[in-house]
Amino acid sequence: MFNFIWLIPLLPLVGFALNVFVIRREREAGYVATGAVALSFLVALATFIQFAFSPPAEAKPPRVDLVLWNWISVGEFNVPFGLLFDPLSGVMVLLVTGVGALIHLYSIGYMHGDSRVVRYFAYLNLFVAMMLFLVMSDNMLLLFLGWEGVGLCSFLLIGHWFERRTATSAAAKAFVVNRIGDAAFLVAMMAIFAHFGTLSFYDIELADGAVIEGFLERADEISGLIFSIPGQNFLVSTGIAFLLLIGVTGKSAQLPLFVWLPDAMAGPTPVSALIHAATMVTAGVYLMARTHPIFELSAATQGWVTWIGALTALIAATAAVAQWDIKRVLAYSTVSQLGFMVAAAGMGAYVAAIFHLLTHGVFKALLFLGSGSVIHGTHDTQDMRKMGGLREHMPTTFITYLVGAGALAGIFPLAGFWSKDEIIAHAWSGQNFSIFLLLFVSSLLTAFYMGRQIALTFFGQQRDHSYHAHESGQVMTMPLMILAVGAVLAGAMNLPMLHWLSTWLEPTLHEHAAEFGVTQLILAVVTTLLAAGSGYLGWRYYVANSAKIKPGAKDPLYRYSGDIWEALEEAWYIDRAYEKLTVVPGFRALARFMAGVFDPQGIDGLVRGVGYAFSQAASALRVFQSGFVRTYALLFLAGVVMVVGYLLII
Amino acid sequence: MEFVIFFITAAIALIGAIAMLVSRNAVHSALFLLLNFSAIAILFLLLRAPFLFAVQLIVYAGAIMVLFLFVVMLLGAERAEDEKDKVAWQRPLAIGLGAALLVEAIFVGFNQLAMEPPTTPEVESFGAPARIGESLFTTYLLPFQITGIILLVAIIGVVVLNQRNRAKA
Amino acid sequence: MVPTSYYVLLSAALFTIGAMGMLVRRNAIVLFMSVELMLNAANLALVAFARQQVNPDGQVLVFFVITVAAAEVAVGLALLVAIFRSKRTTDVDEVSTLRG
Amino acid sequence: MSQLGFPLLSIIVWLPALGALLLLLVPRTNDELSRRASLGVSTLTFAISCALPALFNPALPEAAAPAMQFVDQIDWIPSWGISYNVGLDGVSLWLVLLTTFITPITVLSTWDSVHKQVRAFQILMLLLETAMIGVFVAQDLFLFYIFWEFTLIPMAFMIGIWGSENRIYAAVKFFLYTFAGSVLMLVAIIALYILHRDAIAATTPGYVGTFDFGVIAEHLRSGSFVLEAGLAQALFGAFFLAFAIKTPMWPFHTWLPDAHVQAPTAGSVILAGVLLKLGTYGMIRFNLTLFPDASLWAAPAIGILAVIGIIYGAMTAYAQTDMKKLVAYSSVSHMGFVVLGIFALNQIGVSGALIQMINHGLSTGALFLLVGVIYERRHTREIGEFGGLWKVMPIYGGVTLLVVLSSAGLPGLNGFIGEFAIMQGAFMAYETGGARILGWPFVAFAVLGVILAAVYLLRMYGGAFMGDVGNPENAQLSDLSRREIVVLGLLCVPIIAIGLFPNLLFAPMETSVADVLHTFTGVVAGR
Amino acid sequence: METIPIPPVDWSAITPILVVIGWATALLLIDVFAIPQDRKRVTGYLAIVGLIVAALAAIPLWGTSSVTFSDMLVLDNYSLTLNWIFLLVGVLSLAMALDYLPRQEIEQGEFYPLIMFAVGGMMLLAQGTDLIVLFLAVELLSITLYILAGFAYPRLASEEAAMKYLLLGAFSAGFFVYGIALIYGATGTANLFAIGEHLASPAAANGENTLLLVGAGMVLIAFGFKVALAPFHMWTPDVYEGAPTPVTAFMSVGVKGAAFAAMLRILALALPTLRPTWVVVLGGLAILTMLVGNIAAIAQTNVKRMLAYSSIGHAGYILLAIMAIDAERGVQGFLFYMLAYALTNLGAFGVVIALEQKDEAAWSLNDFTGLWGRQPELAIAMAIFMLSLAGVPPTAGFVGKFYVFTAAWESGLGWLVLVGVLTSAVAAFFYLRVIVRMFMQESTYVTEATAEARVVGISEAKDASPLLYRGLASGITVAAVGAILLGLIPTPVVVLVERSMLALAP
Repeated sequence: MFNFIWLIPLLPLVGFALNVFVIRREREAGYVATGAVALSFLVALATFIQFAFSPPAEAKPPRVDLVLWNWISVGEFNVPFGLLFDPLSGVMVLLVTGVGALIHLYSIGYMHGDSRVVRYFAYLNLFVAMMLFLVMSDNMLLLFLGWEGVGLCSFLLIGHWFERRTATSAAAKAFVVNRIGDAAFLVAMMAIFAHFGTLSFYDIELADGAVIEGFLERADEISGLIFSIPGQNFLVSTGIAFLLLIGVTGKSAQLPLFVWLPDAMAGPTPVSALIHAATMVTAGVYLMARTHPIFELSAATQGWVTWIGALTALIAATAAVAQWDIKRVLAYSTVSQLGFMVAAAGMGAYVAAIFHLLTHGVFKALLFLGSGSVIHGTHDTQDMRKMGGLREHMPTTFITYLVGAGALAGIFPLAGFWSKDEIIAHAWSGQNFSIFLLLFVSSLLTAFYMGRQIALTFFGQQRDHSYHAHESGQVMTMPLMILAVGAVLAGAMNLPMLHWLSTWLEPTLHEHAAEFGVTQLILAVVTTLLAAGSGYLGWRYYVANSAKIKPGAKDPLYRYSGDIWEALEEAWYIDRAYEKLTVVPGFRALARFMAGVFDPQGIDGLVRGVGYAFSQAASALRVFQSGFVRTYALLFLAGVVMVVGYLLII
Repeated sequence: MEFVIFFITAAIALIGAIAMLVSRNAVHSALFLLLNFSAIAILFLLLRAPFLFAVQLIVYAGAIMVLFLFVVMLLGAERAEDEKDKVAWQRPLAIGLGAALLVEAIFVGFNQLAMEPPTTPEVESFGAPARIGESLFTTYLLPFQITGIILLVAIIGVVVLNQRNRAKA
Repeated sequence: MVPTSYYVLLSAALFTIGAMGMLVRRNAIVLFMSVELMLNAANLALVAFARQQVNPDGQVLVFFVITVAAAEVAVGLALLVAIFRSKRTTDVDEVSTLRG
Repeated sequence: MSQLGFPLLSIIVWLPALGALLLLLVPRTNDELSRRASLGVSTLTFAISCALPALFNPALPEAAAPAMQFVDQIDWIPSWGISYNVGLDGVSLWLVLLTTFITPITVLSTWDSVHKQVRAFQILMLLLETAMIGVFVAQDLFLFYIFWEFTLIPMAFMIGIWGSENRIYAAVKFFLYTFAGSVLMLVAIIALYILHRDAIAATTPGYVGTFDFGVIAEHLRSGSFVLEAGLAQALFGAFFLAFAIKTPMWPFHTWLPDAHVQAPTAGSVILAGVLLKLGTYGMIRFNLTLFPDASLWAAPAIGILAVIGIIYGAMTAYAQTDMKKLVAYSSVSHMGFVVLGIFALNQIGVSGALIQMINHGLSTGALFLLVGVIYERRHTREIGEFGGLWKVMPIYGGVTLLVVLSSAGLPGLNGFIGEFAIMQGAFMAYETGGARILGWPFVAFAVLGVILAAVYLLRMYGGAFMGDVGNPENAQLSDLSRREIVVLGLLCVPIIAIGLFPNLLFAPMETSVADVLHTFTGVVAGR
Repeated sequence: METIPIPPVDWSAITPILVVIGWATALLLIDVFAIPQDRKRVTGYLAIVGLIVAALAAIPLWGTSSVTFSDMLVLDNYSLTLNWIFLLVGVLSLAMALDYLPRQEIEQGEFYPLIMFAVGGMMLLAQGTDLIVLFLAVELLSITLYILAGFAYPRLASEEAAMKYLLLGAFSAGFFVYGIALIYGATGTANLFAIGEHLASPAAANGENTLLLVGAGMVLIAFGFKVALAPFHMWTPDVYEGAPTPVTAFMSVGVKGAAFAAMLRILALALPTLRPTWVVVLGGLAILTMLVGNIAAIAQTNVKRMLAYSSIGHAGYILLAIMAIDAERGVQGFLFYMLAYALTNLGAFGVVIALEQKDEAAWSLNDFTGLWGRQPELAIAMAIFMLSLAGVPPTAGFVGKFYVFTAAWESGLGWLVLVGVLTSAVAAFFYLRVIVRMFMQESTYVTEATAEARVVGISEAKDASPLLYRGLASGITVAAVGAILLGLIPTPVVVLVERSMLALAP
């Protein structure tokens, strides 16, 4: 089976090609796309099972490396187009193809009747392929191909309904903000190559016996190396890791680059589920896990990672509390959860991060799909103030949504409880109290805003009657149910004491399962109780105040918080600040100045000035050419006087 | 004695030249030039060039100056420079340049004075017409021939320029 | 005997005066006269040098110069007459349509 | 070394010119026939030139340096040591192919973009092809200069006759600016010739000198011809100025937007596709090969200019409202990358620069074609006039997207390979002793260009192709015609292929680039 | 009475000159007595034949070298090559005049012999090795040209041109003679060989040379006037504009070439030891000339005047070659450049002639507008000439510049080369402007002409495309083909000029 891992990304790619060049009808497009991803999932599953039960003997620790062809080879720069299947990419591949297949299926129903549905499926397939390249790459460069490729697909899918200006600008914003991160990633890659002479993660034996060395296993070589910016010395490892961190903040929507993700909700909801919740945005976490040897060399960067994660978690959670748009709540929630993962990675708890990544992938996809179902059922209503009481019309959606919300809030024994608790436990045991506090508060807020959302959406009375709410079709509810089951069971992956996931990932992440003692137990109980309480509070409060909520109205809590609420709604004005204050207007003004004034008047002005000077000189010379022969004789004589004068002087 | 003649003749030549320069009337100019030419002819004699003395008087003073006078009279152009100069800066600049040229010329002259050999042998006959004539037909045969062609061309030129005028006018 | 340089000085002065005439006078005929003066000055120098070197070549040169001067004057005056017929002037400043 | 026994390279060079002569036989008014004849000739040239990579020997023994292949040499002015001398190595191989590839595509595009005096246009196009190939293969400085200058004439005519309103200003500016730039090169060529001749003649009396720069380079390397440092720097500067203007490097770039905006589509494509590469090719071929020490000396300063160009071009492109102008300024930015790569003075950087030259030719050429497509339909190129084109013209939108992404350097497409290799090269541009030539600060700024490329290209794409179809004039636009699909499709194939299999291009150039760089031994392991 | 023994003369040395002058003299008579008034064209044909015969007569002389007429005249390959160039110039000018004169209704039979006399003068300049011969040759050439310049009666401009040329020419002749006088005073001779010997003697090397320096300076100035070096160039634009166009064409290349040829000989034979001195003087003049000529041309909208200024600029470039005579390529460069320049400039004036109508100057840039649409062949030819003048490869002008600049660099005139290339870049502007007008602007020719016609009351608009006569057409074709061939295959001419050695001793 191992020799067929290239099928995993190829199948969706074929689906993409078919959808672009061959297929013209909606129905076929959906089936082909879903089929391609499902097949890919089956291959991945088969590979995974084989890997689990008869790991390849030759490599130690076990991994499968398949070099498809020699991609770039210039002088000593040698990068193969190679795929890697190891424990870490294995679980990622399963998540991507599994959740991906369900979302494809769901999309068949959700996108029915859309004018460009074939293109939609093509993009979706392309996305899966790119995501698979990202997680299956055996080197930084191919990873970067996937990294940018998913960004492109994100752009395409957010902009799927490009007739809407918001969609277009959100798409562009997503791409550009991601690009900022990607640029840092690029530089990081160059630094890695400059120092290790390779971009491959692990040693690769090529067909002809040559070996391309990997850099992760000899990351220590750069420990202690210094580079300097005038006046300041830095560790090279800090530089590289920090650049990677910037890349992560872009892709995984962390401070300060998270601003694109809420806007990205302009895309179709299944896209939000797949790309902006389950898979693409977690790529940053995957990257950090994959390159953890580099991060571990730099304590400074790890501190930054932790703080960025924790702060993002809190800020996004507070923002989520104040949203009216059902998808924006989930979007900020995603940012917040990603913050948890990043913080975990920063603390060195890579397994916990991956664990949370996986469970979050499942339950957040569920939530998004559920919200999609709601939107679908309410005829494209997204404002929760216009909803209410939907549980009666959409029972399946309601129940699955409830499961998802519970999982997100970290309610025992749903998936989110296990994974999130592990992160918080890490923060606690790492003696890092402020981080712990940030994460803890965030997790309480999570429960609160989910309670609020459920109350607003499903409870109370329907507040707007312009639509007739109805349950979605089977093709949409089926994935919901499957995911709900997943959201219940996914926690079993890494139950305390069993640590299946830890064990599985140990060869890659070199991290032993965390202790699970009394402290952790108490902590878990306390967290879940508080979370449940917080969730109940949210639910209770908004159910109680449901009468005050009308389309366009302010939140009942506004009374107490005042303008701070607005700040929350705007996510602390960070996005607004970019737009209005410095970065964007400054850039625009500078660009306009350069294009409108400096270039034509300044640089080109000099160029034309030369021409002008010559024409002026020419006109001046015409004055002497007066037409009077005596003047000519005069100049003649002047020449004579000068020449003779010179000859006399020497 | 020779010095006296020289200085007197030189003075006459200079006066003639300057008078030609400043005369408003072209006829006067021509006459002053005639005076100058005659003075130079005398200087030629002083310089042991009797042949040139004759040529100077016959060709220059006789033929060319008469031609000038004739044209001046014919065209009635003796008073052509009454109104103001069109180019204001022409005259001052010209005077300045003239002065500069004069300074340079005098510099050259004094330079020559310093270089001059103290005595020059007196040979009476080197400028005799016979010697000149012989030179023209031997050493200077080629220039002599070219001169002929030049004169031919000049004749054609005068004819072309005027015959045509008559034909078309 | 008068030193050659005296003659040279005189010829230089005459030459300068001739050149000045070219610059300050406007009557074309006078301009021609100025040129003749310049040529004469040169002739004087030539003869003086011939005397200094006791060599008749200088005098032969003068002969050629006189001839050329005559030819030039002939053509020049013919041209002048032609111009006078259409322009009715011998002022060279009037003949200045070509310029710029 | 003409391993074939017949002058393959000369045939490729002169076939288009011959075709131009043949075109004179076509009746002046028969537009269709002259287009077809021109297409036929240029396609034939391309077909023949395909034999070059097939017969090219990628790894010659190191002794034969600089190793040219397919050499044809005939004495031209023997007493000057001038000969008709053409040859090919890994540096020029792909550039020749790029030229022969772009030309038929451009000719194909003239069906839609050139409507008057078609025959004359085709003649100029073919003459231009000969000149451009000539520049890439000339091995004699004199011959090189002739081809180099001759490229100006057809191009200036193309801009001046077939351009838009302000075409004359643009044509004159293009001609004068580049002409003025290259006259100093002429002086440098003369000086080099004389210095070299005198140096060799000191040991070999009666030596007449040579304009064969292969020989000069060899003597420079062997030490039998030594250039004094200051002199070498002056000569370097004279060559470099000519190339920098042609490239164009900031701040010599201002002719480019004018020329591009005014030129007809086909002209812009050739200009961006091939003509700009003459400059960067010259830098590699002459500045690096002949003046290694001066190159090392000037590299940081040039690197700074290149980086300024990258950012400046990108920012200025961002503020444009005319799509063609935007693409033109993007060229400034992209060519900045190329120069940066060249003056990294290491294998990766220079190879990357070469690839980037090809890539820029393909993608920017395609972009100009794409702008031309919409211009032919709407006679405007203002972004604000459009919106939602993707909806009205889906194929057009899709192709444009691909090309835009290639230009923005998306990995998997060609643009990325070049940019990455260039920056990787710049990052590692250190001398053996550890002294920095370029290093990471240059990359730190250059990488901004990568970000900005996305910004300005998406601004264009978002503005014109996405959004709603606001303007009713755009609602009825027809999608790409079959010919347009062929033209653009042909360009898209290498765009993807190079992105995935760049080694096809890298492999043949490896030995030659190493040969150019053998005096510079940059270190790999950085600091 | 004793007979004067005529010294032995090597008549073969002046065979070409004799043919030209003799033929011209005979033609004068034939023209008057045998050619009817309405068939004067026949005289022109005969004149062309005469020049060709002279060229053929020169062929057997190639390789021989002789000095005769008391060392006053020399025959060497250098002068032979120049003679051929002058004869070519004469033939092409005559071919162009054949159309021009009748069209302008100024045809007179004397025109053609006069051109031949001028060619004879030019050849004498190339061969003369005595200052007095050179002076007389210059005067022969000049007087002929005074007449020719004033040939276009009753156009006042023509007479004004002749007048200005004559006055200033006589003025410069004054300096020439005075210069000869001073040189004679310093050395006792006017012979170039003798002067050179005198200067090479140790006595001269130590002593002061003021007299000689000033004299040489004045002689060079007189030649500088003929070749139009700034600031002695002022007559050029006016005279070139006013003179009949074929005469202008002839002057622009013939006089320049001949005067430069003589200048080169003076510098090489008489003054090589003073090179450090005159390099400074001529270098300064060269810089000034290149700047003035090329910059002033920018402001011109009159093509004839523009070409006049351009010819001034080119004088600067040729001067570079002249100054480089100590390098082996100086003489060669001069000869090559002269040939390239002659072909190109004659061709350019030929195109101007082709556009010129009776009584109407077609010298404005506007008259060239849209020529490509009206007369494409003419436009292409003009484009070739303009590019060649600008020195753009692959034209004769480029190879010429390359030759000259190489020579100049070899003899250490690097800075002048720098000025040269930079000014040639400036010059490209105004040459290009003609091309722009012809190719890139639509023709508004007819409408403009009708508007003009209305203003001046002429009933019919001028013919939009004047007929191209055979003589003119062949002249332009020869020039255009030559300008291209010389650019692509310069080798034969390079070989020719490489063998065109200067005879340095009697």
